[in-house]
Amino acid sequence: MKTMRRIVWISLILAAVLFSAGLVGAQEITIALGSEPTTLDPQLREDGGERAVNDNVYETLMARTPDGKLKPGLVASEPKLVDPKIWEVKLRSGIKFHNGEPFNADAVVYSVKRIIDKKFNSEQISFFSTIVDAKKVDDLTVQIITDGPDPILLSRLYWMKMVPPGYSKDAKFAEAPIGTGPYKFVRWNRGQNLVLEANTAYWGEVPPIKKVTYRFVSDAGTRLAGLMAGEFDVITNLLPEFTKKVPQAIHILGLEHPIIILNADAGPTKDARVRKALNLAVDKKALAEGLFEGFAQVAQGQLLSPSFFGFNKDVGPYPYDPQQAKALLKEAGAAGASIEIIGTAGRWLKDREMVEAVAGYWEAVGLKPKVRIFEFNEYLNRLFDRKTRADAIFVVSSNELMDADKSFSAYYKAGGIGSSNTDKDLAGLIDSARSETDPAKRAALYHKAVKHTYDQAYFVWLLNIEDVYGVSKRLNWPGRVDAKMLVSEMRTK
Amino acid sequence: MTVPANQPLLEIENLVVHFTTRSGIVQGVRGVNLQVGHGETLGIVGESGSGKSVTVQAVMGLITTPGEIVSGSIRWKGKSLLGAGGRDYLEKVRGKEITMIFQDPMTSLDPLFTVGTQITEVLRHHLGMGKKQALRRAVELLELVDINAPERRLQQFPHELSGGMRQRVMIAIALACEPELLIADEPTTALDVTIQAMILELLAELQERLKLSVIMITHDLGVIAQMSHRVAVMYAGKIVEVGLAEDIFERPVHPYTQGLLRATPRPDEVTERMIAIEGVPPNLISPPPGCAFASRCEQAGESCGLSPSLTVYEENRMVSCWCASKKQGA
Amino acid sequence: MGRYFLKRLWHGVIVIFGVTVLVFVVTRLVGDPVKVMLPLEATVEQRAAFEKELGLDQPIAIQFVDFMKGLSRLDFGKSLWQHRPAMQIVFEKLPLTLELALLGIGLAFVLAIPLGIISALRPGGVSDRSTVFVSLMGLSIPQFWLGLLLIIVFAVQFKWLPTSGIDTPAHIILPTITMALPALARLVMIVRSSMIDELNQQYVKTCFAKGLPFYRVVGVHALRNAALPVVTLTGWELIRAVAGYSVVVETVFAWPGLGLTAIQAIEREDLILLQAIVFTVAILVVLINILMDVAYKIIDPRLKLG
Amino acid sequence: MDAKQGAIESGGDHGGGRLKNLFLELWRDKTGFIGMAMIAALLFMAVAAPLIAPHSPTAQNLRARLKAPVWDENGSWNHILGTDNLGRDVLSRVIHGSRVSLMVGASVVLIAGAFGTVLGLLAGYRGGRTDNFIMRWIDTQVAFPGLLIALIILAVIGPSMITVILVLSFNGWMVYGRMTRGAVLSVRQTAYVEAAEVVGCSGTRVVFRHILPNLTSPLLTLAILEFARIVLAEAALSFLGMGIQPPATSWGLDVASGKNYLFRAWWLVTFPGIAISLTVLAINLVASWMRLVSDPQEREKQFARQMRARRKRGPVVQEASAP
Repeated sequence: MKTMRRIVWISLILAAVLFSAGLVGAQEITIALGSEPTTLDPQLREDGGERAVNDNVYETLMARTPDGKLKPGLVASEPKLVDPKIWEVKLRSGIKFHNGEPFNADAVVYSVKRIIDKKFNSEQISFFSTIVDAKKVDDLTVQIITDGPDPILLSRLYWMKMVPPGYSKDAKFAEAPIGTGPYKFVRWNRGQNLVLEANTAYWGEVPPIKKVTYRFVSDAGTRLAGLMAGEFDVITNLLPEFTKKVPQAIHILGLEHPIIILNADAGPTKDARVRKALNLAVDKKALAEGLFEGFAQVAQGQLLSPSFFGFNKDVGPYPYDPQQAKALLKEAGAAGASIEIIGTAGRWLKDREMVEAVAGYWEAVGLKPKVRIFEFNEYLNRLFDRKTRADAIFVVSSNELMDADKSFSAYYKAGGIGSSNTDKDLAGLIDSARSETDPAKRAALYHKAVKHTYDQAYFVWLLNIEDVYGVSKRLNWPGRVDAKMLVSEMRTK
Repeated sequence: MTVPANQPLLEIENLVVHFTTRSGIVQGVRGVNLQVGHGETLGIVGESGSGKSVTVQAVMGLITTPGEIVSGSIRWKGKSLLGAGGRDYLEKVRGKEITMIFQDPMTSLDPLFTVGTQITEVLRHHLGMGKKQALRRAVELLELVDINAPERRLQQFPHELSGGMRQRVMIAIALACEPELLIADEPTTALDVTIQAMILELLAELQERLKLSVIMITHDLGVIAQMSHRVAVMYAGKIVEVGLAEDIFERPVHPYTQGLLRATPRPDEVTERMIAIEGVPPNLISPPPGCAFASRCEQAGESCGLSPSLTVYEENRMVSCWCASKKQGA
Repeated sequence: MGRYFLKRLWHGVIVIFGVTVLVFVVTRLVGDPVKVMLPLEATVEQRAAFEKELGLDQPIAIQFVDFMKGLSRLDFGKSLWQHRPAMQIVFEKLPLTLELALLGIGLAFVLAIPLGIISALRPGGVSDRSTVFVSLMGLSIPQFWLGLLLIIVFAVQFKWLPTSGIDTPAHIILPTITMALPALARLVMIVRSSMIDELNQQYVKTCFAKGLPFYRVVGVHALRNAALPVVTLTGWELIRAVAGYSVVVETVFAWPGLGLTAIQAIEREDLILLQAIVFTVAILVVLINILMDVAYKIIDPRLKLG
Repeated sequence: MDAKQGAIESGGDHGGGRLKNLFLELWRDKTGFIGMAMIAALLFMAVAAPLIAPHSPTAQNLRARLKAPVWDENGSWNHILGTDNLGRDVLSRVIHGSRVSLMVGASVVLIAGAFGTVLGLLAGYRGGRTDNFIMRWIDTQVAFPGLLIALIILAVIGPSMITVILVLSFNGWMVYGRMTRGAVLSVRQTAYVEAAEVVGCSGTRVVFRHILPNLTSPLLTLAILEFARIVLAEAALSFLGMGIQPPATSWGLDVASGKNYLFRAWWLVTFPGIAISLTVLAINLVASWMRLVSDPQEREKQFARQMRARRKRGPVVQEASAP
């Protein structure tokens, strides 16, 4: 009889333990990031680690659906253009910051002024360079003034996080963030972990996951080991090779576009036929299937993904046609030409391998590629060097604003920070598109620019890489196009 | 353990020691028989390479690869020092009842420990003395070996002392536990003449005062004459003649001993040119059959083809030579 | 002895000052932090404005003066990358690196002595050959491979130990082993080679003749004579572990130490943080060197300290 | 061993006999022989790489990517040791990689070793201000971040094998310096050094004729340890884009680029790693043999131990108590 009682007791305790662990476990998740945030001030740094955390603590005026479409965030309705340079924003009412400060016009004006202030020296300034001022109309209405017509102002508002006017002046602001978002900051043991908990007083739907702990593990292998050992629920930047080893691999087309900028003004790549040949020589499908194990898609002959504004459906990738490439090279008298291609190592996912693979393909069509892998600082010198442009420069462009203007003005437009052509009418197209407020006309301009660049083959378009996350069995999360990890969209099974 | 008066302190019988070398097995010691009595100084003399050092190192268990003791027995106070049982016995007596001093004082002391430590560690290990008591004893020992300002010396390191003084420290260490046998392996060879004389005088005086048995290894007949009661002459790994010191010097019997004496300048006799022994000691990798000295011996006859053994020639005299025993016989 | 210490400390100050100034000059010549900090697409004007704000556009001389003023107050200014006082970051990270270095190299030292001696007692014997073979393998294995192997076996397969991070004391076990093994392999080889030399010396024979026990002759007399090169290599391993060569271990085990931070500071051209790190590391290196010289003196009294 | 043989042996070396003698010596000491044979094989592999490598190290085939070695179920004889992340043949890359790794390893050990040893000797022997200056120089350089030096040299010369050799030598000589200085200090006091000076040997003669020879064993050991570290250090630099440029490759580079594939393709890291270990092992065997040849006492002891081990099966021989 006594043994029976003991067995019952033990099973009871066991059940309780399991149940509570399950309960607590179900509501708590751990996310392993590749790098630790340097600061938690949402407007100061261009830092992936900080964004991963603050995307849950702070909110923006505009937001996007998981598949990338713009939708109202903290605004009651989509801002309207009342004047070519003035946008009127109507705010939702009844929203408070975590410390109780009200979210109103004053908060928005303060947030806008704070980030564009030269003294503040924000590294995100390049996202908001067109905004000059913000004015309060009434408690729930704000006018944002730009230096000229700015068709992508809405995308910019999707990137600008709203900060509490009062508390943001406090020295602790960079260490303990206060926003309006679905998750509140709990604590940050530097080098160890960072904990957020669900904001029960959230204006929207209170998220099911009660507590999220962020861990910082820079080594891909160690992140994977942590997931396999059950210590993590989500790991970022999962290498394509590891996808077979993880319980779930979530992959979604991301913002990253590896591309090779060709020098259109000098050297063997001056001739458009050579540039075309360089595109035809590369088997992009093999790169996607082989190097990225299928977790990448062939770029569509333009520096845009289908979900970006300005994407031209009619332009497809250059086919893989080594014979035609050889013919074009012979025709251009550049059969055995030596082409210098500059790349990096360890900066972007498989950067070195892509450069070596492309060089291999060029060699296969008879060219003599000279691969120069540089340490990142040395590489940047060459990327930004306006005077002597290398024949070919490998770069990975990521376009957070998901709008053609950002990447086109940097790489397509003559004089852009990384561009290697002096094509006047292409530059004209991009400038006029920037000041065109009518979305349809603006899209048409970008389509023309895309077609023109495709015909001139100013670039070798390679891939559009997918963001791959390793996810534990018990978690359900479809992932987002804009690579944001919104915990509120995560569910535990 | 009291030892009957007539039983020798140390008995070595048919000791054979070989060295495995690249060019073959060197038979360093080819069957040595020796005894050492109480309070007696036995001098062992012979050219270098005759096996005298190897013999005493075998006693102290210092034969390491490439050398090894092939056969024979070594008994201390009747109990064997070889074999499984022998090892523990050796470890008990070594450094306590039998001690040894070496040829080169420069390298025989540990350069990184003070003289004091190197003396007291023996006292504390063997006699379990406390720190202070050991230090006091160490000072006495240094005075015993005529070292001035002993207290200061204890703190000093070997490199701060002269060769002679270091040898005295070695002697102090050797006498620390009042041993019954002190083995001196060419103690003065590395020293210059004046220091040599002082060290020998010190050893002789200590031997007298402490009723100590001493084995004095040297290639210098002068040292032998001055120190030893009995003398054993070694040649090519064997003892060729052993007897009282005066007898050996007056009437050497074995041709090699005669040759040795002829080749040594004698202060008390004026002789013309000294006559060296022709030829070279045999190669011990493949020693010649029979008497090893035959090839260099004027009196060699056909019987020398067989190897002679050490036989009694007369009272207190043994010789390993056919011609000698014939002469005695005739 | 005291005078010697003062002299060494004074030399230490010169070294520390020298290294700090050297790094200042080199980073100002070679580095261009703004280029790395702003996103690729930032325009030239934005970069110029950013540089002006950080005061990096001023002539080097003026920057040097500010730097010197700061140095006197041990204030290197705010890290460009983390926007908080550089020294605060260093003090946060340093104990972790020190802890790992001391434990790792300490473990290696403690194990190397017996292993090296056993090997030296039977050179060419079975135990010697196997120790040498394992040591050579140990020091040719890349550390990240060793680290990941340990994680896979002990953290993923058996789940005895955590994979990475610094939450509990158990977290330090695997990184320490990964830090210790290569150093242990190197130390065993040095202990072995110098013990073999010492065991051939005449004073060892004398010690045996004195009837001293085996462990005292080998473990005290011979070992002390063999200790000099061992101390040198141990000090060198410790300096390397502290001076940022432990990046691999810190990366693989997500151990937020100084090594990883230094490399990131260089990659991000965070000149201010780099200055602070180099300054601290220089102090440690000088201290370890002084300790090593003192250890020399203790081991070998004959050494007249310079 | 007949007497004649014995006589030649002890008769000492003369002219041609020396080489024969050395070879005879080598043949007798099996480990040394194996070591020398391995090094000869490695050098041959490095020199004749294009001839013996089954494929060109840069021939890539993305379709045949990450193929397992031949003994794996889907391995193929075409790529005996499997293929890497770009479908290149691992065996060929290991063979070609030997060139850079051996070159970098050997030259850095020589440069850093020589430079460090000379300065160490100078510091230890001269003592006083020279010693202080050199030791402080060593402290300064150790504290200076190695990567920064790499950046400077990189900025001047650009990425190449020479850059790697310079960077690793510049960062690697200090340990030799310190080790040599330590050893010289203790040897400085010994009798024979003072004797040499008394006899009137010039400073350099004393240092190189008397002090250096018996530093060989710690220095030799150190050189071996450093060789392994250098080959791996070259990897870090090359992987970051400071060292060798494609199409050249090295063992270290393959290990570094194989790092992320550890879970998926273990052979990418393992085979270059094994190549490094074998090289280090070979060098150690030869070095320990060289140490034996240069130290007759040790040589005899080693030989005797081998003979006794072989004779262990024969009559049991009583062994003395000392080691």
